[in-house]
Amino acid sequence: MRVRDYKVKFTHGISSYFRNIYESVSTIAVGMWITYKTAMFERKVTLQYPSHDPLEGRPKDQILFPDGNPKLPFESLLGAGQSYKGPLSPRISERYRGLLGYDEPKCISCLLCAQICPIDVITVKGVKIEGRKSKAPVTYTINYAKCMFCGLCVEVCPTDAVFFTRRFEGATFDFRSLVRDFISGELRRERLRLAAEATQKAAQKKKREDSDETGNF
Amino acid sequence: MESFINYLFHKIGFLQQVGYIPTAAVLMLFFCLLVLNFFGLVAGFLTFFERKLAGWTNSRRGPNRVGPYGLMQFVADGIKLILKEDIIPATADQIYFKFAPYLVLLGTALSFVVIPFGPRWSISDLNVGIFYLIATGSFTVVGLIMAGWASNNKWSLLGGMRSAAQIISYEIPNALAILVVVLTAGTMSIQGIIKAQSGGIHHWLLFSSPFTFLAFFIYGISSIAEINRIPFDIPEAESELVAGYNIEYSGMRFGAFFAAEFGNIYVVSAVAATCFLGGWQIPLVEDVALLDPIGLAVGGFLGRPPVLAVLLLGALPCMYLAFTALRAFIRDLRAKYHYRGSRFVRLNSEFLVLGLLFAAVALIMVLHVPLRGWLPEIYRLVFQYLLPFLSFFLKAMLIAFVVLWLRWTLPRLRVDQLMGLCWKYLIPLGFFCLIGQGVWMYLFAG
Amino acid sequence: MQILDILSKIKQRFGATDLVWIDDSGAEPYLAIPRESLRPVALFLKEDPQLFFDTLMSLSGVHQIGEPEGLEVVYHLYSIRRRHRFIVKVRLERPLAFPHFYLRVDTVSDIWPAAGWMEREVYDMFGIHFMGHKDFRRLLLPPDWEGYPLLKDYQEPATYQGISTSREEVEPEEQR
Amino acid sequence: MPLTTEEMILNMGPHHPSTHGVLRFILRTDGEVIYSCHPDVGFLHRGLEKIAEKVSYAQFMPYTDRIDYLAAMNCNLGYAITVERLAGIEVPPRAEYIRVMVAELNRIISHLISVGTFALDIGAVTPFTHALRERERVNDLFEELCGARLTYNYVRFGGVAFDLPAGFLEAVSSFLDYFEPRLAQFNRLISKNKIFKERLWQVGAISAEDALGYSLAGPNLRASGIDWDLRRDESYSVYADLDFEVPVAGTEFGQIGDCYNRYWLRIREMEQSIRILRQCVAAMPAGPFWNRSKRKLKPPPGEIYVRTEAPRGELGYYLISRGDDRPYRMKIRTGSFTAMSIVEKMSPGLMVADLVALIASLDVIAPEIDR
Repeated sequence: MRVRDYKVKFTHGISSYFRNIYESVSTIAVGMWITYKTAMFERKVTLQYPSHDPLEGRPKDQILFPDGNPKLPFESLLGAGQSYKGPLSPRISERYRGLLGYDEPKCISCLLCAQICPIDVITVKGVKIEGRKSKAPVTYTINYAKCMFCGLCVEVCPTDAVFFTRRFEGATFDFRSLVRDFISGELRRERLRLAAEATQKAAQKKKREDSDETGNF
Repeated sequence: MESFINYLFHKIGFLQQVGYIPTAAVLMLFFCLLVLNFFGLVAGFLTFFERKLAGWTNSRRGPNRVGPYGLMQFVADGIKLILKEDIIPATADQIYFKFAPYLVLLGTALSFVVIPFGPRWSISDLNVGIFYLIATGSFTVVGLIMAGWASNNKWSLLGGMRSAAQIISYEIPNALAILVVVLTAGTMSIQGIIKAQSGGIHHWLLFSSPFTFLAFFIYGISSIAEINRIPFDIPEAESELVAGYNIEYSGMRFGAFFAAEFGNIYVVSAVAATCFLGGWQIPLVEDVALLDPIGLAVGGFLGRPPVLAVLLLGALPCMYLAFTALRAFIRDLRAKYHYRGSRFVRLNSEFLVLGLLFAAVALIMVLHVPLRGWLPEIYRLVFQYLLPFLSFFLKAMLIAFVVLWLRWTLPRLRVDQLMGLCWKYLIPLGFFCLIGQGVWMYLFAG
Repeated sequence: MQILDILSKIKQRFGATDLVWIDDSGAEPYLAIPRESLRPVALFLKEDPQLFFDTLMSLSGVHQIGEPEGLEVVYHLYSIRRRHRFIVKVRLERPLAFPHFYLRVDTVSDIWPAAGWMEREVYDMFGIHFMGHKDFRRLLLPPDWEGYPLLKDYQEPATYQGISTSREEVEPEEQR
Repeated sequence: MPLTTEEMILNMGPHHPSTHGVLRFILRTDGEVIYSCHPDVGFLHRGLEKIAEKVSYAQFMPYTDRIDYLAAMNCNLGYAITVERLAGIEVPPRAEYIRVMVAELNRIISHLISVGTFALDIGAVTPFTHALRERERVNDLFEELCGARLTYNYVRFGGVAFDLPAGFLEAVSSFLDYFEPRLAQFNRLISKNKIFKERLWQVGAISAEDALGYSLAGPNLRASGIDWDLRRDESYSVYADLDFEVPVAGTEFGQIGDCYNRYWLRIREMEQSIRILRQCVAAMPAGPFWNRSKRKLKPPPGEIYVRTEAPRGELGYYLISRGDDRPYRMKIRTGSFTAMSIVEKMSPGLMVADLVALIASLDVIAPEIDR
């Protein structure tokens, strides 16, 4: 086999010998100056997360890039671009996709979210009860363990019943606790009862109508 | 250190009753332990400092959770390493595997025998001191190869072999640079080399001739290579060999490698400071021995009660002035840099600084009273030993800082380039320096 | 070069007997060829100075179900120097008995080296054998995997080396 | 006669610091010099092509984020263009500009990761964190735009999911003002460094013939001296209206096609992306951002192969529709896949340290190989 010959430019004549030394020294010096400058003069970008909760909104002098950021004293010396001015500070944005939230009264059990979800995170069951225009949910389960925060469900929801919260701390020791049903047991049983009554009533009504019809017949 | 033991022996009557040999033995052991602790402390501090520097250069904060400014981080790391399970691979060569880290550590610890702390202050001032340092440095190679081989891991083996090739190659320019120093100083004793540089900053070897100036950089580069730091860290090149020779180590055995690495940084920095930056020589002071009568005089002067009273009274308004000035200065600084520290320190920094100053002055004042008779001696010791030690330590730390700083700037060389740098650049330059320095000395000094 | 010029050039060289030009609406037109003439056609496409198809953009397998069922190997070719593209398809029957015997295509990995891995991937997913390939193994799946996942009638095995391939469904706890 | 020793089989990966993602190389080496190298891929195979056949067109969009998670916007964009061309969906001009803008922003941060990890593989840690620091800014922008920092799922058929938030264009140009000098600083810190150059010059030089034969794409192809860019030569979206250069490796650095050329090309591409972004910011039209199509999208039967220029080269979607609401077959052809296949050819004769440089310079990322 062919072993590639490592002729690095080290060996080409006396002038390149000294040019190599010069280049090494100068580029290393430039690099060291840059790291020194970064270490000593530049602002640290660390977000000390648990002690400074981005949700809380940190104290004014702790925001990394406030509007009207004063320039550093060595700005002209260090080159431009030291201060990043922008309205977007490192905070949780308005559109942040945190853990999914659910607003039960708004939900009409249209099943759009369950259908669009590519990985079946959401399970919805709705029943028809009296006094409510649309179906009422009796099960609304979100499996946070599976959710990939793609946002398709939020996008299709016609009533904003499912939405993104800005919470992001969902760690747990048991992944079973990541599966959550948003309809309480009490409410579900109540609704199921109401639904059963409604269907009974409807059945009775139908029966009566049927019997009426037969009577008429 | 013998001189100090002699000094104590003659000064303290009790010791004379015990006898010289037991005294010397006990004191020697005590000083050795002291120096070993110093080694651990310095290595620990350097690990902390490296991480802090890494943070700074990377626009991060670095460790800041354990202790004030994260200073206790290395203690926490040490506790973690001790508590960790010590895993030994089943197929490893048990004896060598267990022994290797201690051999590496031993090599570093042995170097501390001749590392000076001040004039006449080292465990032992061997007459072949610098030669001894080069010799103990080679312990490391054996340890590293042993670790690499005994791990029974191909990556470890590659790391061990790389380190052997590298360290042995770089011993040559290293020794050549040191030879220039020995040639100039005319002695191999560490204290002798330092004494040869007395007489002001232009007598320090770094500035005394162009050849020693060049030799300093040759020494610097080759010693960085010898202690396996970036840009020469190919034996443990993370992105190539994962962790090189210490890939299979865990727990305190890994900690031993780690401590040895950082101890080595201090050793090479101390040697560089010794050989080229005048060791414990203080800048602008021609000879440290001249400080001795100053210490005696200051001690004697301060030992008089009226002087104390005047000083105390005079100090108060001065302190007030200093306080206001400091306060304004800190304000300015804070406005400039958008300083963000802990809330307590931010609000109370002036008071804290002032309080510390007061406490220090008060302590000194209070201690002065019972120690009045000893004051000349104490001040002599401070001027004779403590100031030179501080000077030496700061020089060594400055060089260590550069070593760490290089690590966070530069990429790493390839094996063949590493060898090319050694054999094509450093060794010829080393010989050039050696001969040039000889000629220089013949022309100007001899 | 226009795509029909390319076609006429190929027809000129090979005769129009077994090359089928398919120009459906809704799809790019392509040339369907029997597997025997794949290598000569590919070589011609690569080496003819006017065609000069120097890159193989993509090599894909397709399982066409329905009537008639079969597998297709699709070669998307492009010539960076001449700036034109061309699609060649090889259709393979997939009878129920001895499918391995029928699912065979000559390799083009010596003509376009990029095909080396792409053919391995097609074999991995569809079980099509490429004859003459130098290093013919599964690429993405483990060597002991059974079945070819991208076939439409592929059944996912319940376990792989004793590990279940599915996860139990978790029932939510009742909320109060 | 070269001195050789007993050959050794080294297992590099799957857990190795310089295998980007999860890769494995089986090396046969003579000490440090490699005889042969067999990449073993597939550790991140998620069966995206099979998933595509099981979910609807809209549902597959989040999965395209995962093809190349460092350039999710570009993967989104390629998929959206494929489906739009097949289904004949019109895209409003504002959406086109937004798409180009996010794609170029994503190209910048993808290249930042690429050059940063490259420096990390060569042993310099600081450039990596500096690159990540700059990348965080763009992540902030993306979070402001679509709420996610990595897997955006932002592009939709016929537009994009959200309009630009207030002040976004100013923030982008502010970022560009910030980033341009930073890039120059990055070059001074690492690109011009002598050690870095020596490590990469004349290492792993891929000839133009090899690059074409192995279907290399994107920066890797251009680094071999081939002037080819899909944005210019097979223009899609509004790239035809924008003015930019396509950097091609010249002879100014080492040998054409070597690792340094591939590295340097990415830096130059970032500069061009900045140029494109400035034009986008200036020319951003008003109007609707999303031409919403029917919820159940059913493209007509047919097949199409569309390729776009992702940061890691050509990203091709081969889509076959049978008129259902889900793709009949989806083949994803990625730049890393072909780039990885050339490692086998290029590695003999290199050293272990050079192999690391070669892999890093090809900028392969494991999920894109395995899909």
